[in-house]
Amino acid sequence: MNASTSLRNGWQKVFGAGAKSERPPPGDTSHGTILYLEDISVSFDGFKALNALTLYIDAGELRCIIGPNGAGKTTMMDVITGKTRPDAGSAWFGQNTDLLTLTEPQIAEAGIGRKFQKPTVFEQHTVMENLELAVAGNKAIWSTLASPLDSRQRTHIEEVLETVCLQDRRDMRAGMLSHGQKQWLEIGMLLAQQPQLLLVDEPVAGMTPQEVERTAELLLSLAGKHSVMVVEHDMDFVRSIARKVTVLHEGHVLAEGSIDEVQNDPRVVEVYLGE
Amino acid sequence: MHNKFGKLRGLGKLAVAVALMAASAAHAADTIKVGVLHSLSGTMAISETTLKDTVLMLIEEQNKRGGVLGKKLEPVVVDPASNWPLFAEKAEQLLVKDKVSVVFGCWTSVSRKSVLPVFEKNNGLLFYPVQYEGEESSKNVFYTGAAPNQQAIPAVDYLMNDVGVKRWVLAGTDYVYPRTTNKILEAYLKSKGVKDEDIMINYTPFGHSNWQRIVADIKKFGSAGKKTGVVSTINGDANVPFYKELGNQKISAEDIPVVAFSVGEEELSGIDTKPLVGHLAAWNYFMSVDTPENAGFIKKWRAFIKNDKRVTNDPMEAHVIGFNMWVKAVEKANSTEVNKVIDAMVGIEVPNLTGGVARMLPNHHLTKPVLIGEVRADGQFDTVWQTEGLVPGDAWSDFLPGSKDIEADWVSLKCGNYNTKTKKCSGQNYE
Amino acid sequence: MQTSASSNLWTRLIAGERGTQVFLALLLTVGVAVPILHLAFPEGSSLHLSTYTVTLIGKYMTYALLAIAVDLVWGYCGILSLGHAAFFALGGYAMGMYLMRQIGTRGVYGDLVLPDFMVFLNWKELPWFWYGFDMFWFAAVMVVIVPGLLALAFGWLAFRSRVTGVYLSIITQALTYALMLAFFRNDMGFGGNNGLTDFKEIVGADINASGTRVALFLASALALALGYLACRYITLSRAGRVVQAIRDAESRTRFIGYRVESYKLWVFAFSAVLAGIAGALYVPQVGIINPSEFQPINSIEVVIWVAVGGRGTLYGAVAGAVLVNYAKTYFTAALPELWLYALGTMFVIVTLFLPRGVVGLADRLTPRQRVEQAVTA
Amino acid sequence: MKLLGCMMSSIPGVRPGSLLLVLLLAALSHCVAASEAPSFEQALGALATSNFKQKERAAGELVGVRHANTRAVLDALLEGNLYYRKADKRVFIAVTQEAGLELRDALTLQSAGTADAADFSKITTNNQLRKTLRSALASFDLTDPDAQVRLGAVNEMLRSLDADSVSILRARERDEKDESVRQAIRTGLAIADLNHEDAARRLSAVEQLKGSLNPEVFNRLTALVSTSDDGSYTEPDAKVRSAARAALAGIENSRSFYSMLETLFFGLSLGSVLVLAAIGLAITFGVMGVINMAHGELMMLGAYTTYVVQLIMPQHIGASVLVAIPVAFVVAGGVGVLIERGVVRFLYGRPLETLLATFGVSLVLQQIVRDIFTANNRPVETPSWMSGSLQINEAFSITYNRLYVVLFMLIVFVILQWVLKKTSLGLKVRAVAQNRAMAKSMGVRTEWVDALTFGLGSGIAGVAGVALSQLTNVGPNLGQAYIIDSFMVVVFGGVGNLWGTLIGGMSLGVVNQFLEPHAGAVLAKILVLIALILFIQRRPRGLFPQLGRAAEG
Repeated sequence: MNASTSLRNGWQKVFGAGAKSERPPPGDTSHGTILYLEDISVSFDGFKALNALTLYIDAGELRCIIGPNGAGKTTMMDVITGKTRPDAGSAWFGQNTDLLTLTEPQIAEAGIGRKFQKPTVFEQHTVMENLELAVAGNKAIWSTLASPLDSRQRTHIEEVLETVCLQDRRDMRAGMLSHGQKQWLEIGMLLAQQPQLLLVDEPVAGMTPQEVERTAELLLSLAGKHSVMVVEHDMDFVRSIARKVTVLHEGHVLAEGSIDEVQNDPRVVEVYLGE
Repeated sequence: MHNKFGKLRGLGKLAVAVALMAASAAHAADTIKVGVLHSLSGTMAISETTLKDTVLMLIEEQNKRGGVLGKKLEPVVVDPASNWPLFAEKAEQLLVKDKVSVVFGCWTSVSRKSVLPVFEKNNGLLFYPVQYEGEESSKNVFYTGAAPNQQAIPAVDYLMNDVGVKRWVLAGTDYVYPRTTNKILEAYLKSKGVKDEDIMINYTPFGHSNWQRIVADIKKFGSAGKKTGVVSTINGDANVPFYKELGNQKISAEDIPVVAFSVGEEELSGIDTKPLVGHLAAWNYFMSVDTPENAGFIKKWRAFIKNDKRVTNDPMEAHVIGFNMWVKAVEKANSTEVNKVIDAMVGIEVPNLTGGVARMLPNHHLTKPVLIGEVRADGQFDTVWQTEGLVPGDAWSDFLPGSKDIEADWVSLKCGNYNTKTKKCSGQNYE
Repeated sequence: MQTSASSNLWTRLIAGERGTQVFLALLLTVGVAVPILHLAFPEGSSLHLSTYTVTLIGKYMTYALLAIAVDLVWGYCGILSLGHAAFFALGGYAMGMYLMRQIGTRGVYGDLVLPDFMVFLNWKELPWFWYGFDMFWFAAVMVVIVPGLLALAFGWLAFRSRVTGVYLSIITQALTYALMLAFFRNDMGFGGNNGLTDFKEIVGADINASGTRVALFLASALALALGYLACRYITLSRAGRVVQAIRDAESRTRFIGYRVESYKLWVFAFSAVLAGIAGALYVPQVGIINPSEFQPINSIEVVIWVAVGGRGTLYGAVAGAVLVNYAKTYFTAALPELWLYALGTMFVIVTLFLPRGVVGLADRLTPRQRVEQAVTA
Repeated sequence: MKLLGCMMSSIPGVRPGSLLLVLLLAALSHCVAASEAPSFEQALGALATSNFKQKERAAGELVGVRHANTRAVLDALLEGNLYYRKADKRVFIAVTQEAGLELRDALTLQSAGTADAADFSKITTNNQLRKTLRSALASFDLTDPDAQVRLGAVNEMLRSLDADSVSILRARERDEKDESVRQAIRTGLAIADLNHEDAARRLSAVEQLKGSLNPEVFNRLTALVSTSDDGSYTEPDAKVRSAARAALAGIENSRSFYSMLETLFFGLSLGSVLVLAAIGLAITFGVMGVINMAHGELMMLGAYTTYVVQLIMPQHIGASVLVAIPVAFVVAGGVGVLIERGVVRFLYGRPLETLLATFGVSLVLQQIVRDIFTANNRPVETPSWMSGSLQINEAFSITYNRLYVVLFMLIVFVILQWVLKKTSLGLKVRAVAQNRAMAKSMGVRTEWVDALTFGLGSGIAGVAGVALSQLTNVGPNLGQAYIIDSFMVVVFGGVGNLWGTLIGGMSLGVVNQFLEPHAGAVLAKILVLIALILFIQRRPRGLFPQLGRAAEG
């Protein structure tokens, strides 16, 4: 990229000029695969967080990613959402969107939503406002400044509220919600964005068994319409939702398959149970 | 219940305040109010607090003598906090709210410029006690400090004639006083046949502390085989590191003397004087001058301030002269009304502390003796040179192209900036 | 509650918040009462307000506008700008340059074009950047454009490369410090340390006349009201919610698809423009603008006004500005040596114990249904 | 010769230059006072005046009469110990004592008891008179047995060299045995030879001077190759001119080399000040994430500590600065711990709040200092071992105070690195900085470590204040002048990285000093600030960013 185009891009990024024309197209899944990660490597301070990681997610799939601490799960999500740039490798969303050239908001607009490990909702805003912030639509400054939401967006928010069971909490400040409710609100925000691919990091950490059960139902109901990638430690939970499981270890894929296959893989056993 | 009490108490306070105000108003009728407009906090407090105390001492003394026109003087002290817009605000407060008859105040030029429109608009009376760049003469202001021709030009004459300086460094802090003074000096030196390459001009910011480069340049400039002198209009805090650097780079006063216009006894009392010894300062007053008036003043000052180590300096003398002149003028006019006092002021004479008589000129400046002193290790000055007689202050410099045709005369011309070429008095027509 | 979205804009701006109502009512009262007390009652009457008081209140209003500007970027967007006094001063300088040109031949040297300080420093002609300032409309445009453009340029560089938090605060300090040094230089052509002063008239009226003072006072009150309502509108809009979301969780906001940089940039620039307007109204009332307005400490002080009043509420910022400045006026007159102790302790106490300022304290002492929560636009 | 000297000494109003000649002639030729010349007593009496011209003349006459007491009187005059009694204008050498003046009669050098100072007037000197006196006293030293003294005397004479003094030097050259003194005399003679009417002599003088960095040599050579107003050369001989040009080119080369070295040193010394000011901040800000706006005031406390230490030990100024270093560390460090315990500890993880609260603290500290020491600057003396400069050659010298500051900064830096890298405190500090909760669970008393870390950073600020007291004003505003610069250095170098601070500070200093000759002091500073702002926007984490996950987010 030469200097003048980089300058122009920077200008557009900031001023939002041409934001519409520049908005990346949604992932083209005509080949049945929504996410391609190929040979991704990331290193911090000489430590290889990701080591030639290759991973594909199919459209409509619900995929669980497991792996011990430091296996590179969060870093992988950072790469997909544009927070961290890999040293090597390629990352494509569908066949037509090169994730490595996009910024975080562009990736979000392209249709990848992310739920963080620690629930990060906007605590000072109400539940309703959180969803309004997230809802799909024109997110350029002039539009948010001048026009309220349209009726289609409102209807969508109502649907999401229902999905995550927060209808009667709509005017409560998000900071006042219980831990589980925050997790759901965050998932709700993901849904409001209407993404093609959801990245969900440890959705049930700190939840009561009932909440876990409902979260599992929720995620299962999402699969098919969306592609979902769940990172989780809780093996019971993984068992309850997983169709296909990928095991990460030291920055690359150690094993992949159904939950039973993976659990019986000697390499996985070794990694989890120690030498 | 609680609330009601609160309200009652508030009302009570209000009543007391009103009563107090009424009382002070009644009291005010018997006194003449004297405003003191000097910064008591902020960067200028160092210099200006002393002047506030000087005025308070003068007022106390005058009251012991029975006041003025049979009335006691009542000081009104405000703190403009070294903040220039605040100077204007406080000046307006003094003139409009407190209705003072006269104000003694300001130090920096910018503070004077800030209050000038206020004094002109409200027809107040200001005595300004500090040496300044000139280029001003207001009907409402009396300038009791030195104009450039009462400090800078005699100092250069001394260096040129008595020390034999041929090469000149004009070093100053980058603000209006050094800029103007150096412009005047540059023109003056050129009129005396000094060539461009023998003049080096340098400006530094306020509080400059890294003088290595500039002192090294001065040293190089001074090694060209001709006697070199430095005329310093460096301000306040920047002086100590400057002189230290001179000392460390082994530039002695014997080789390259520095004559300063902003280094006085008060400033020297706060620094290690070793590197300054032998360097020069030009003022209209030195504490070390041995006259009975001065000895008496120092004694009174030390008694008033309750510190027998306190020093006196040039702006203090300016306030003494200004104050005494105002008292005389009020007595002459038999009124404190500003217009009458202004008319009475011109021609008033009071003795200087260093001998001779200060006379108020029609341009609202004074006649002054000019003294050159060398810094001693104890922070005092040895007078090494003195003008023969008194030098009349010149509001408009003859050495600046913009102002050489301008004249100030509040008696015959009734104008502070009469242009002798165009025969016009611009701007300051207040009638 | 969604019905309120379609309801009248004015009710939306005003009805939602008790503090706003109180503020606007007070402003209206003061705006009407002060000119009446000044003009209708003769001097000497106990009800008469002197020009001095009118100007003083007008000055407080410009401070309040500046405080709102800082509150918008800091309280709402989380950008702690320690350089807002620079925008204030730039607006002031633009106005000051206009006022200088208006002096014309009434300067002491009687030069039609050159301001006095240029004449005695031997400037031969007017520097190019002084052109146009003899026209009020041009100066008025510059009051908006100069701070706005500087904020855009600075913000574009800073936000694009994600300079945030403390780093941003420090470089905003460096910005105002560099500007201060630059304006102190006489070679810059802005009058150096003395700055611009001795103004004579503004749009044809004598700047010292009491009628002009009242007009300036009214202009300040109007600017404060409009600035307040504009900020209120922004904070209530969806964009305002995005801005607050950025304050609370910047990268989260980015992940749901907002161009955080451009939001920050526009808020920053708008706030700089408000500060510039405040500066432009400040200068003709105090009669001088000089480089010490750029002092880094001034910017920090504005932040303190906002912190004391209560950041994140616009009326809190106003209350803080008035409160601290009144305290300053009082203390510097009555107990000058105590002023710094008072100010310093105030900083510490407010940051440690009153994170939401006196407004927050007042709220806590008088528990009340938080009205604004009920209203969601 | 004799006659000339004695005659001239009686000519009124002789110029200082020729007065020197008179003095020297007198010294060398044992001129006996002619009958019309004044006696020692008369000359001494003539000193009792306030007129400097008359004093100069009287001093010349004193030398002329060559009285045994001349030297003692002139020394006293130079030292400011010469007085006259107002009543009878009798001259005394006097020392100020508690009881008054302790007198010695200048005529006889006999003790004359003590007397009230009010009855006496000091015989003051001015710069010209002192310079003349020093030259005159140098003439006494030209025959001193100590070669060092003779060298000093020759150099003193070279300060004001004129045609007449040259002949005296030439006479001395024959008797001079010491090589370095002879060398100094020869340089002087060669400079004089540049004006010789014989072209060959001029040529050889040019040859002899070609490596010299003496500024006088440069001036004279420049004069040789310059043209006068009508376009003709001042030097008629082309050979001499070309030799002079070659010599000048060589001198200019080495002069510009040394001036570059000088600028580099200026830059390094400015950089050292910046590093000293910033390095404490690098700890509190870089390691703890606290924006300590009171950092500058802690430096101010260090500087005031130096002042107080000097008040306590006025007899040992030389040692006082060294004593002040640990004391300042303890004082500023103690105040730092108080600030940490009282304010900062409630605000961890909220850097912007620490900024505001510590700014409040800084205002309070300033006012406290104002109330204790007044708003005036306080005089901190520079010990003699820190004054003056190290003369490398005639074109390049290094001032001692700056040199010591550079060394001092390096020592502080090394000690700090050692503390952080090798001691258990350092280990704990780093552990807490990286993962507070983990460190706590491993039994590190994090509160204690926080307080000590903050105290360490503050103590270093105090130590920096000691250095600053030797360079600039000690006043309540001292801290404010450095706070922005310090933050810029830390941010520029990379937060949390002491090496970054070191290299950042040094490079800022050097860049500033290389810009200053071209742009001027103010513009140089503005340019550096703008460059810094732009740099931080290109590399928000500074020169040496902390790497890894910890730095993210």
